[in-house]
Amino acid sequence: MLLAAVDWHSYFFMLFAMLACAFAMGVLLTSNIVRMAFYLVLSLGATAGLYFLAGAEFVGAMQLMIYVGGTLVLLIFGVMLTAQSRFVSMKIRPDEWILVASLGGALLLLLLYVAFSVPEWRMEHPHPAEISVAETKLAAPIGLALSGVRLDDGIGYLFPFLIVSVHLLVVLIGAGYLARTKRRATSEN
Amino acid sequence: MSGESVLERLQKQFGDAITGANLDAIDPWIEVASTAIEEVCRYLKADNELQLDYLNCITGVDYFHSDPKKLQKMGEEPHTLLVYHLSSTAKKHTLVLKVRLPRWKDDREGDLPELPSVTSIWRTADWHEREVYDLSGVWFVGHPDLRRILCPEDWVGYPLRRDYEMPLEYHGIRGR
Amino acid sequence: MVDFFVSTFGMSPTVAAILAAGIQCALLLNVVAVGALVFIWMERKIAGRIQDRLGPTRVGGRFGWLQTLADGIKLIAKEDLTPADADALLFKLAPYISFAASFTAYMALPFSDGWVAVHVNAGVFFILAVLGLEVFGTILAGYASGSKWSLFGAIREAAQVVSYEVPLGLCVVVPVMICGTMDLVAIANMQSAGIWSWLIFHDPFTFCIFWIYFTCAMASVNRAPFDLAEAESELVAGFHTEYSGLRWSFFFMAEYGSMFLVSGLAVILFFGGWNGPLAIMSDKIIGVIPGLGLAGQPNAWGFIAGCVGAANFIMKATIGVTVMIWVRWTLPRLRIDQVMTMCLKYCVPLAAACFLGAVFVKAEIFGLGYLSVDAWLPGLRSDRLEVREGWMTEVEGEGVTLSTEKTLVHGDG
Amino acid sequence: MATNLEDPRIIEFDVRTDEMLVNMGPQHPSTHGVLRLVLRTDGEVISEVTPHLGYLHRCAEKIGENLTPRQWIPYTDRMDYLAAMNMNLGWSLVVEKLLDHELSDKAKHLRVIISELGRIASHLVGMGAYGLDLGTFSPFLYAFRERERILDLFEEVCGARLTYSYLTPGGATADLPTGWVDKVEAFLRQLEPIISDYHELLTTNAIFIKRTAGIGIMSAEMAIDYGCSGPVLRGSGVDYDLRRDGEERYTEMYDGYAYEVVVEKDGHYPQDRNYPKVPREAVLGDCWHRFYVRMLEVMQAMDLVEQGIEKYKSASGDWGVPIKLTQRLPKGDVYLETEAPRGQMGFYLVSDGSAIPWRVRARSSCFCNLSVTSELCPGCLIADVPAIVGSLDIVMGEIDR
Repeated sequence: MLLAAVDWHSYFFMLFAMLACAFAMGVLLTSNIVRMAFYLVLSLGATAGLYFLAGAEFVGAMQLMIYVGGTLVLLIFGVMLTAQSRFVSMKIRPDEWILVASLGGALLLLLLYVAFSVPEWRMEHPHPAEISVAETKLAAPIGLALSGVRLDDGIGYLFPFLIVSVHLLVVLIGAGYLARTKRRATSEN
Repeated sequence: MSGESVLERLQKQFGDAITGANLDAIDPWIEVASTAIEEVCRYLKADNELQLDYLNCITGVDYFHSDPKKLQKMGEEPHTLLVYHLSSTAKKHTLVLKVRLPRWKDDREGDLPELPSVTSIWRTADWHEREVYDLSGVWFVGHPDLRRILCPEDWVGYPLRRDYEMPLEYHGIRGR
Repeated sequence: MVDFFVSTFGMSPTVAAILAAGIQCALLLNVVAVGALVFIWMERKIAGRIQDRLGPTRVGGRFGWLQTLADGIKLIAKEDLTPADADALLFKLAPYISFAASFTAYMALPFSDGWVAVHVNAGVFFILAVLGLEVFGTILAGYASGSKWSLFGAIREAAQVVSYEVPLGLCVVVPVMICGTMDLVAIANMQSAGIWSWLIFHDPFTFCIFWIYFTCAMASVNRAPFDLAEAESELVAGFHTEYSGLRWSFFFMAEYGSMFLVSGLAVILFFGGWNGPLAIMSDKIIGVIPGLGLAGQPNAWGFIAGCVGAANFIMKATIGVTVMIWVRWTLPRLRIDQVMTMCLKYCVPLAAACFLGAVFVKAEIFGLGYLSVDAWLPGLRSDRLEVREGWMTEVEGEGVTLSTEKTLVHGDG
Repeated sequence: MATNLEDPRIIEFDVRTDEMLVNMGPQHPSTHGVLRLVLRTDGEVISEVTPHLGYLHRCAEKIGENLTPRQWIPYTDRMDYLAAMNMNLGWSLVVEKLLDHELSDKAKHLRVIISELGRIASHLVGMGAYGLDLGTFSPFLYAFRERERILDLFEEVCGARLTYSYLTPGGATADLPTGWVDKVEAFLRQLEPIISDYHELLTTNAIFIKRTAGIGIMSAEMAIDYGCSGPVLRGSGVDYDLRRDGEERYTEMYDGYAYEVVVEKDGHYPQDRNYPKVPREAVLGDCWHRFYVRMLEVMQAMDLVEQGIEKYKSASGDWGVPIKLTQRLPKGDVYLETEAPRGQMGFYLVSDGSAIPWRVRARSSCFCNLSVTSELCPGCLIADVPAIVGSLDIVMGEIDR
């Protein structure tokens, strides 16, 4: 049958990848800031779908929880609180377009170059069904790696993890400090 | 405190500003000149024996008839009467003040009669004066925010004046 | 199910897979939709009884059990309005986002031993993550409505749900830590030896943390007294002020869907999932008394045990929903700052403290191990569940390695 | 954010956000009718409240200038439609004062029974609606269940359930039906234990206390300054009740009745009995106290009704025959205030000697009570606005007239 010929795993991979890209473009092209956030949600959600597809359920759920459920909610929250009317619609001038396009294009090229230089990509890859799922699905290796133990003889991520955590803490405190602009408002003004 | 002694005290304090009184009426009242109302009220509230700290009500009464015959029969000069009902929460007594105003300022029709506001003495006067302005058409000088309160902001006329005529139409709604 | 279709009807695996997926989707959609119907009817009936009236009595014969359906038809027939000031695209999409999030979370919710649409290994985490997405529908609805009351509702919802995710996560971590897995099926199977094996009675800390979980869960699904986002006395109807008809009912269904979901999660995490207080179908009824041992068998007996388990699970989760309804019709609403204070000043520290205590009990530090039921009834957790995937094991000479072997005895979806 | 204690209108903000202008009402679930509040908010914090009235203005005073006093009675019904009996009473007393009409003892006791029952009904609605404002629905229906019984009783008396036009100048339109007072007594016996349910659901409920205690604090001076009256005034600790301190013509109705004005003295209410004590968080003059005064007044009114029934049974005289529909009024002007459930309801009547008054004025208690909102609300959260407005227990029909 025709349907049997389709590799469903690849099909869904393409679907999610295209969704992610399309909504990423949507973020770029729309001028309404809330819609931007909305497209970003969908784009990140599609990325989470890719993770699930790859069997990395923990990472996928993480993506949903932290980026989609946490960061973006806060982002929209901030947008709603501060941008009543002036900033809701963002117009981009042509010269800005050119600048951003060249910068973004350069970054994309770099990314593609790095991606294609990974040797595993050029190897004959096994059929998805043959990959042992058990190894990818587990969260424990991630936890272990973060606490400094890696099962394959690499170095654990304890130190980077610590640095990132401290960095985030500093950022949070700094953001809180910056946001505290004391002012007195009376009902007269 | 009896009516007589209040009247006496007020007359002693304000002299000519107390323009009349009727102590035999069902509710005895004292009439005050319109210019002195604020000082009289301030005194009434501050005075230790009177302590009239509670303003119950301000009422505007319009004495007029558009029909000249009836106007004559009414037996009163056309005027607007403001009635202040005061009481004391501490001493549990009441007092009625009346202020006689011309119907129109300087008898020019359309110019509202003016009167000092008592909002600085009782905060509750704020809304009461707005209502009197809205319905009876009296301008309170010194009121912080004298707007219509019950009628819409763009209403024309002062409905409780005796010569008031209902507008034929209000925003497309038939009036009569 | 795919194998079943292939072997019985000789279908191609692809068709069979699509068919199986379709059947599972339809089943789940029915659970959500019919569940919402039943819960809305239940809410009306219970509210009615609480308020000294009857509730619906006519539609569908006795007890008005078709009232919700009739209302559903009414809602479908209503005009679908979009306010002039609204951001039409987002306004129309928002209810579906809410509903889809609530519905997606059901995919990973097991109804009985192995009865789960998608067996996600990080099931607990997945459900929490997806449930957190429901807030998006609310926020977008509030924003896109172009009404200030809706915006207030959306802002409240955003602040509240993001905050309550923190204590909720902390609460959920405790059973996960005790069981050593995030797999909901495995967690429930850990509690298959009668009422004393239920995690709520595991130790005093799990007992406390259940109540914190339930409070936070009510807050995160926006039920009174935490229904700030739709507080009718303050914000008219909050984020769904401008909605009507079917779109509005999607929010409603999402709300009832997630109510059942968090109750179901509570049942699995704390109340033994599909295992009854006397686990007759299981190996051991209470402690060491042997049971029938039917659960998990790959035959008709196993299926019957599964049915009983599902009924058990649904009943327990329904009790959770009932409690939520009961609370809603009894208590006044908190104020937004009080809701936030409660979360950040009480729920988070309490949950953290309970978590710490549970760690001490689990790791038997300070002799706290004796607080655990396991210390007194050693045979409570079935042996077959003792070794779990991903659990650290010590192998001599090589340091720490990971046992990736699946030793759970249960079907795989 | 923090509120400056000296001046609540000054608010210190931590995070700068945009100001918003929000219309609360005239169609809003918790503005008790058609009140419109324009809120200026910063996030959820109110910085300014401007009430707008008049959406229910029905020109009652203008109509009063065209009708005889007895014809105007139905218009008083429609002022405070939740306590129409008390409105009737206020107007009747004013007209009787102008006519110098004396009532028999029996008519007076009848009026006490009726008006205190009206007070119970009105406070029950106030209590239930306040629960509604705070987001709990059930007490509202409980309150309506009891109020419904009072309405049944009133229906038996005059045939109407909401706009009674029962008490009229001269007495009442009819005597109480035979056996009616026994039904009232039975009702009171039923109501007594239910009151403690209300206390459990609202007064002592932890969330209720959190939402009301310390919110919308109004000092005694401020309450007097704004002309507040009734439970709002007494909730601020002002010992003033027209049933005791009012005019002779009104207070003589209550001669021989044993009751105490519901007001806090030294941290507790004299009527406390076994009712909940004042919680620690509550400050005199806050929403909780206003609510609690109302609850205690229900008990007080129940006592008064019981006493009234005793006195009515043994009283002499008739129930008071109404004055003629076109009774000529003597020239003069009279003002009289009565203690209606929501505060001091005053009527002012100016007569030029004909049967139709020259000028009629209704002094509304809610009108003055409501004027404090713009002073109380700044610095509060949006959720506190229904709590504060609800605690004032307003009826727009009376405010807009």
